[in-house]
Amino acid sequence: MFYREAGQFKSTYQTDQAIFPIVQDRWFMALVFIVAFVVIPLVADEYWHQAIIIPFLILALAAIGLNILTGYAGLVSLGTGAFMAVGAYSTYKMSTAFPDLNIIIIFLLSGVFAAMVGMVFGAPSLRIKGFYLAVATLAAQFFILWVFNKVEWFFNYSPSGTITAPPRELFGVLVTGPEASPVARYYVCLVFLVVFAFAAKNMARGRLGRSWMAIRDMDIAAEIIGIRPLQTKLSAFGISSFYCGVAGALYIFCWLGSAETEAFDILNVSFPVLFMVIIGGLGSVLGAILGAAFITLMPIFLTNAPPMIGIHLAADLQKHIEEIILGLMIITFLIVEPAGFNRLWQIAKEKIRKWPFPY
Amino acid sequence: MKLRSLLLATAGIAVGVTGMIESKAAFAAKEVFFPVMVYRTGAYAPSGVPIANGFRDYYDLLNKRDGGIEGNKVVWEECETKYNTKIGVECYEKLKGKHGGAVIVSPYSTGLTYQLIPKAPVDNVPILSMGYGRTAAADGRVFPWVFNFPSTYWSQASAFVQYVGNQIGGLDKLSGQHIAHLHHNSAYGKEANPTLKALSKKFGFKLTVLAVDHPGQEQKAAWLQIRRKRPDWVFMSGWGVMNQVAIKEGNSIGYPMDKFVGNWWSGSDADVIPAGDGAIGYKSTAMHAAGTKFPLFKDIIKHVYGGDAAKAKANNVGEVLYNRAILNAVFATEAVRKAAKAKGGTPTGADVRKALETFSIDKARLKALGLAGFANPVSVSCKNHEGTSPGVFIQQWTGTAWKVQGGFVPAMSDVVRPLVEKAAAAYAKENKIKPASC
Amino acid sequence: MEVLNTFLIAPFLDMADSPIFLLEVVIGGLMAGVMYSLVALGFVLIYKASGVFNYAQGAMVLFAALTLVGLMENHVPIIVAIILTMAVMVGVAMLIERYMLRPLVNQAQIILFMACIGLNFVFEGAGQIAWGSNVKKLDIGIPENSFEIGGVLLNAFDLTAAITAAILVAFLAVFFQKTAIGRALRAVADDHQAALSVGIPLKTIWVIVWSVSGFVALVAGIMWGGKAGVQFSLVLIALKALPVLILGGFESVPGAIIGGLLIGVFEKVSEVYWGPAFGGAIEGWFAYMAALVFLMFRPQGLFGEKIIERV
Amino acid sequence: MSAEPTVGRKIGDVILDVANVSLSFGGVRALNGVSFDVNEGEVRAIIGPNGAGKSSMLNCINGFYKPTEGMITFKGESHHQMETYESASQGIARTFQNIALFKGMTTLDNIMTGRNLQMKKNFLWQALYFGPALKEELENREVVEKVIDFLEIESIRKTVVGRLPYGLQKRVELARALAAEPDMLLLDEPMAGMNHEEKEDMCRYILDVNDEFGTTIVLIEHDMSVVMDISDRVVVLDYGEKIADGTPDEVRANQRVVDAYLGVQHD
Repeated sequence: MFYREAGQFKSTYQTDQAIFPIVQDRWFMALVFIVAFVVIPLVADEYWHQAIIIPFLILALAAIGLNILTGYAGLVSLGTGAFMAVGAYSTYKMSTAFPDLNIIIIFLLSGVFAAMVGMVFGAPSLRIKGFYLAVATLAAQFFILWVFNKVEWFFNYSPSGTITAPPRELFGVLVTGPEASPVARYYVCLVFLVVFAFAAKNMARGRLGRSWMAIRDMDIAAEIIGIRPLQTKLSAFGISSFYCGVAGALYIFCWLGSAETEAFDILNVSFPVLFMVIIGGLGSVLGAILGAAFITLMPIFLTNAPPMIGIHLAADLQKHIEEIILGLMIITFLIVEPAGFNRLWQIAKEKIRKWPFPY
Repeated sequence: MKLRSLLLATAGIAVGVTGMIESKAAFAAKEVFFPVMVYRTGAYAPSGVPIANGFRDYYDLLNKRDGGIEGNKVVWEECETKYNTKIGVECYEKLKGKHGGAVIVSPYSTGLTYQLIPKAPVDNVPILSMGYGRTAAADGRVFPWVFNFPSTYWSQASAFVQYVGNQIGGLDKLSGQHIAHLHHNSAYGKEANPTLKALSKKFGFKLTVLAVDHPGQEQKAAWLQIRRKRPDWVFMSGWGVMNQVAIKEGNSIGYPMDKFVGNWWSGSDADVIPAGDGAIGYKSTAMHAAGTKFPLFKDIIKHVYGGDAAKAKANNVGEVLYNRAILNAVFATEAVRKAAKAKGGTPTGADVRKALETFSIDKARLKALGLAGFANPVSVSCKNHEGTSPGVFIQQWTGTAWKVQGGFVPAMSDVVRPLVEKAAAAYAKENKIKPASC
Repeated sequence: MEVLNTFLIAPFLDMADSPIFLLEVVIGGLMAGVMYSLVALGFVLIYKASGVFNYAQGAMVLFAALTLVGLMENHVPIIVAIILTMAVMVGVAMLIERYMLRPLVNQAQIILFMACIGLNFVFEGAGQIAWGSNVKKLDIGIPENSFEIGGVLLNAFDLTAAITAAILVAFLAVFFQKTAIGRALRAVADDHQAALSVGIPLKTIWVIVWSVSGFVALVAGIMWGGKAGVQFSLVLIALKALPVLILGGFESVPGAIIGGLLIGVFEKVSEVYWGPAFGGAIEGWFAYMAALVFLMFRPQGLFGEKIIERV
Repeated sequence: MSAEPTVGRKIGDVILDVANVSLSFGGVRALNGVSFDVNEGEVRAIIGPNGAGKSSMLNCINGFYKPTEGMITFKGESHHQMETYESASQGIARTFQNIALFKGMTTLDNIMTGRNLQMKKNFLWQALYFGPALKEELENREVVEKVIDFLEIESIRKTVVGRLPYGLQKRVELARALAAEPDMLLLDEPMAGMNHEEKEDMCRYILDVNDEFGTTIVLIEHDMSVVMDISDRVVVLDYGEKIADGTPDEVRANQRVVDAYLGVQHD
């Protein structure tokens, strides 16, 4: 009833190609922004910020990055953790070497480093395909983490072998380090996510995105119409790794505060981010965000829900049951909707559009 | 379509319910709250379970036997981390404010400890990381909120060298000896390397460092090298499955078990089980004795298990890591007791921190606690958070139990302490911390 | 120059210096490789017959081993325990076919991969609920003593593992080549649709292949569990099998065996001779890197057929 | 389209020269010393029985296969070896025997990929989707819309092509090729599997393209009546060898062609 596009005529290609061509969508987005920028910082307490929202924002950014690679360009990567680590360690190195350099610039530069590393490890994708490529990206995962673990220069010869986010300010407000307020860190992560989500959406609907999808859907045909496979695949690896790198930098600087390479372990990061992308829906920016929300929220929900409804189980038993439920949920979800949350979202919109009529 | 709607609804509810988890319980007076980070599941559960049981039982005992600490009821809550730092952060954030605020936390995970160190001053929750975490935290001027007595990794490594010296008849005989350090290839595993290198330079023994990749199920390469180079001693910094495989591999190349010494994370009951009789003679460092012969354990069996010794055994009572947790709980609660006495009421995290700065347990107090001879006395100062008498015991596996061999082996603080202060100063500089004056 | 020496010359001099030790390292590598092959085989069987990259293979190893040990702890005789465990694995295969594979038929490979990761969680949780998380000693009477032959140290347990793997492979070869089910399996591997159209029951085939894979998991579980105790970390051995898979090919049984042996030898030789120059613990990524470099030159893997692209 | 529509057809000089091209896979010889040429602006057909090497020939022309021997000259530029993606920038576009559309993308996006080479703005501009990048996107959209109008597929602009019926997919594929404004268009069985009406439509489009834009067309087709109707010259392949070349009438009269189609055994 309220979600109808009848009567909205587009008279130029520009309005037709707008990111949200439908008026109601624009209103909805405005609402989301108000909630994100105004309501959440006012309502959420430290637990919410630190345990749920900030990791969600950061992992969503990484998921968008991986989605560019896996969803749009069809290249499965299990090296997300490594590319995030590149971002984190370069941020650490730069921020300790140049304490006065603006931290945002450092974050972005770290992304560039990650992009370069990503392109190096993406080069084999020209010849290696499918799961072979996925496993090959594990070479990056293990090698890069080994380097960060082994070469002491990367952690400034600290005998503990860990990196710690030093306190850095932005506009006079502390945004990194333990004393930065959760709200300040929240805003940094949120702005990064919003800006880069839109950037990803824009790239995806432009020439670059079409090249990626063309390579994904049929690489030979794409090559024949003039899309250079190597350039296109490398651009996907580069841009994807840029996103992961920035996410990795935020991961340490705006969330964990301190970490060793284990924080970027394949089981800690690479797999969960891949889940987010698949559960969210391959080839969709919104999907990546929804997937990230699901994968960060669901385990916490499963942990906290039973005590709330009065079921008190032993910690280990509960964790095992949680694992089983999470596993079954993933399988069920894939059976019911292999196209992910993005598709569910579209179906929901479709329903609202037709409401109150069933068809 | 039905299932799809269901899915949508579930997702919606999940978000909603998670939103309601507000952990602001009503503030009840006369309670001290201990968050307990446990890992009863996952790859490290074999170590995590006895630790978790130890904490649980000691807190339970204090309530049942003494009615709490100085009139304050002991409240604790477990949170399962799976030894995963990210889940640990969530746990900590969830628990830190409960029941009037946590008074002390022991993360029992290297990753989580690193995480919490910078947070401690912000949240006012002191950290007691007993023999793990950041070694530099022994410098209380830079890390006023972190305590790592009775000993650190570096002290442990030096005590191991001291032990070798004792065995061969003096430190002067060390030159010409060959020591291998077999370590987990992580920040934790590498902790002992700088100390061992410094000592190797000082005493002239040959040092071979062998790294084993996580998780450590495959270490043939390392043991082939040990077989070839025949070091006189092997010191191991392992964790989890790595320990069990190492003991087995060492056994299979015929390495003498009594020259093979694990650190205090490589000497638990679970570590020697898979190797069976092959593990007999294997040694490890320890902070305390194993077994249940101390009066405190009688109390635990009586008050917590209602006298059911079999049930107590099934709950790991007397195992190395269970006893580790008991020692940790004793330290934590004694610090709280001290703070409570000083304040004359319910202490906060800040009060406990103050108490920890002058914390000490002497032989008399250990005896009063029913732990005479269980561990070495400890005395902490504002400047020295490792305690003034770091060192280790050496325990040996007899095939059925861990037995402490010989006496306490002191660390070489003259070598270690300057390294600690240097590392702490570097940390302070990098993180713009102004060291407190002590 | 010095760098060249440490990386290119010194290791070889070292090898020449003590050929016996080199032989020992190579044998050590082969023994480790056998253990990798055991895990990789499970992956290959399932991928061959159903195109599923079964990430849960590691968890299946854990689950099978836990079940076996759990039964033995309850004083079930060993033979009975093995048979019962096998029965459990067959039951599991049927459940997986009915509730996971069948509804997901014709989905993209990555979706099935993802589902297998979900399955992985289920196995991990269920195995631990049933049998606990403690380290369990698995003793089915395999000798563990070591002995020297001509200065080369051999371990009875490793040899047993190698012999077991050989028997297993022989068994699989006969199964694939000589039995009707085996032929059907190969047909399915070539083309699902075509196999269906000539009346091969896909569902039965899937149950069989997942059961066989469960059996392979049980064998791998016994071997790895005997080595390190049965515990949760068994799940992680899946990661050890992956470089074997890309080297040997996802669809080739001989590839899994040869690939495993190659990776094993390569790992050990590199770690022992080049590890010190790099700073140690290089075998993990070296295996992947080696497989990756190999793939660059031969994208179809060790035994794969050359791919001709058409439009 | 920017090319001025020409009034009446002009057959120009040789635009493509295939000289003595051979191609083999391992031991199998797919093409054996084939030579022919294509004049600018003409409609040239390649026919032959199944397995004659027709598609392989097209694949060689646009660089997807590298001929083992021989030379291909396009617009005066000889190439023995070239990367597949280079053919498009030289002005060659093609359609495929088995439709090779990007199934996950909409019709509009599919056709827009044909404009890829005309779009130059780097990814930073694209990420902003603003200023020059937006302008470029809109300009190319206009070109694409003209193609859409021309092929009468306005209504399926935003449909994902995987869901379109076969005939429409073929048309979208042609649209994608046309969007690149090629000098030469290679069509691999554009009418295979179509009913009579669809074939008529397709013939009309092909002729219109040739007529209005002067695009040279090389096509493979099995339907003899169509081939003979619309092409200027026909080359006939059999077992990888050229057996005839000439106007439709000449080819029709050639005995070897008749034999080949009737399946007479070679000596």
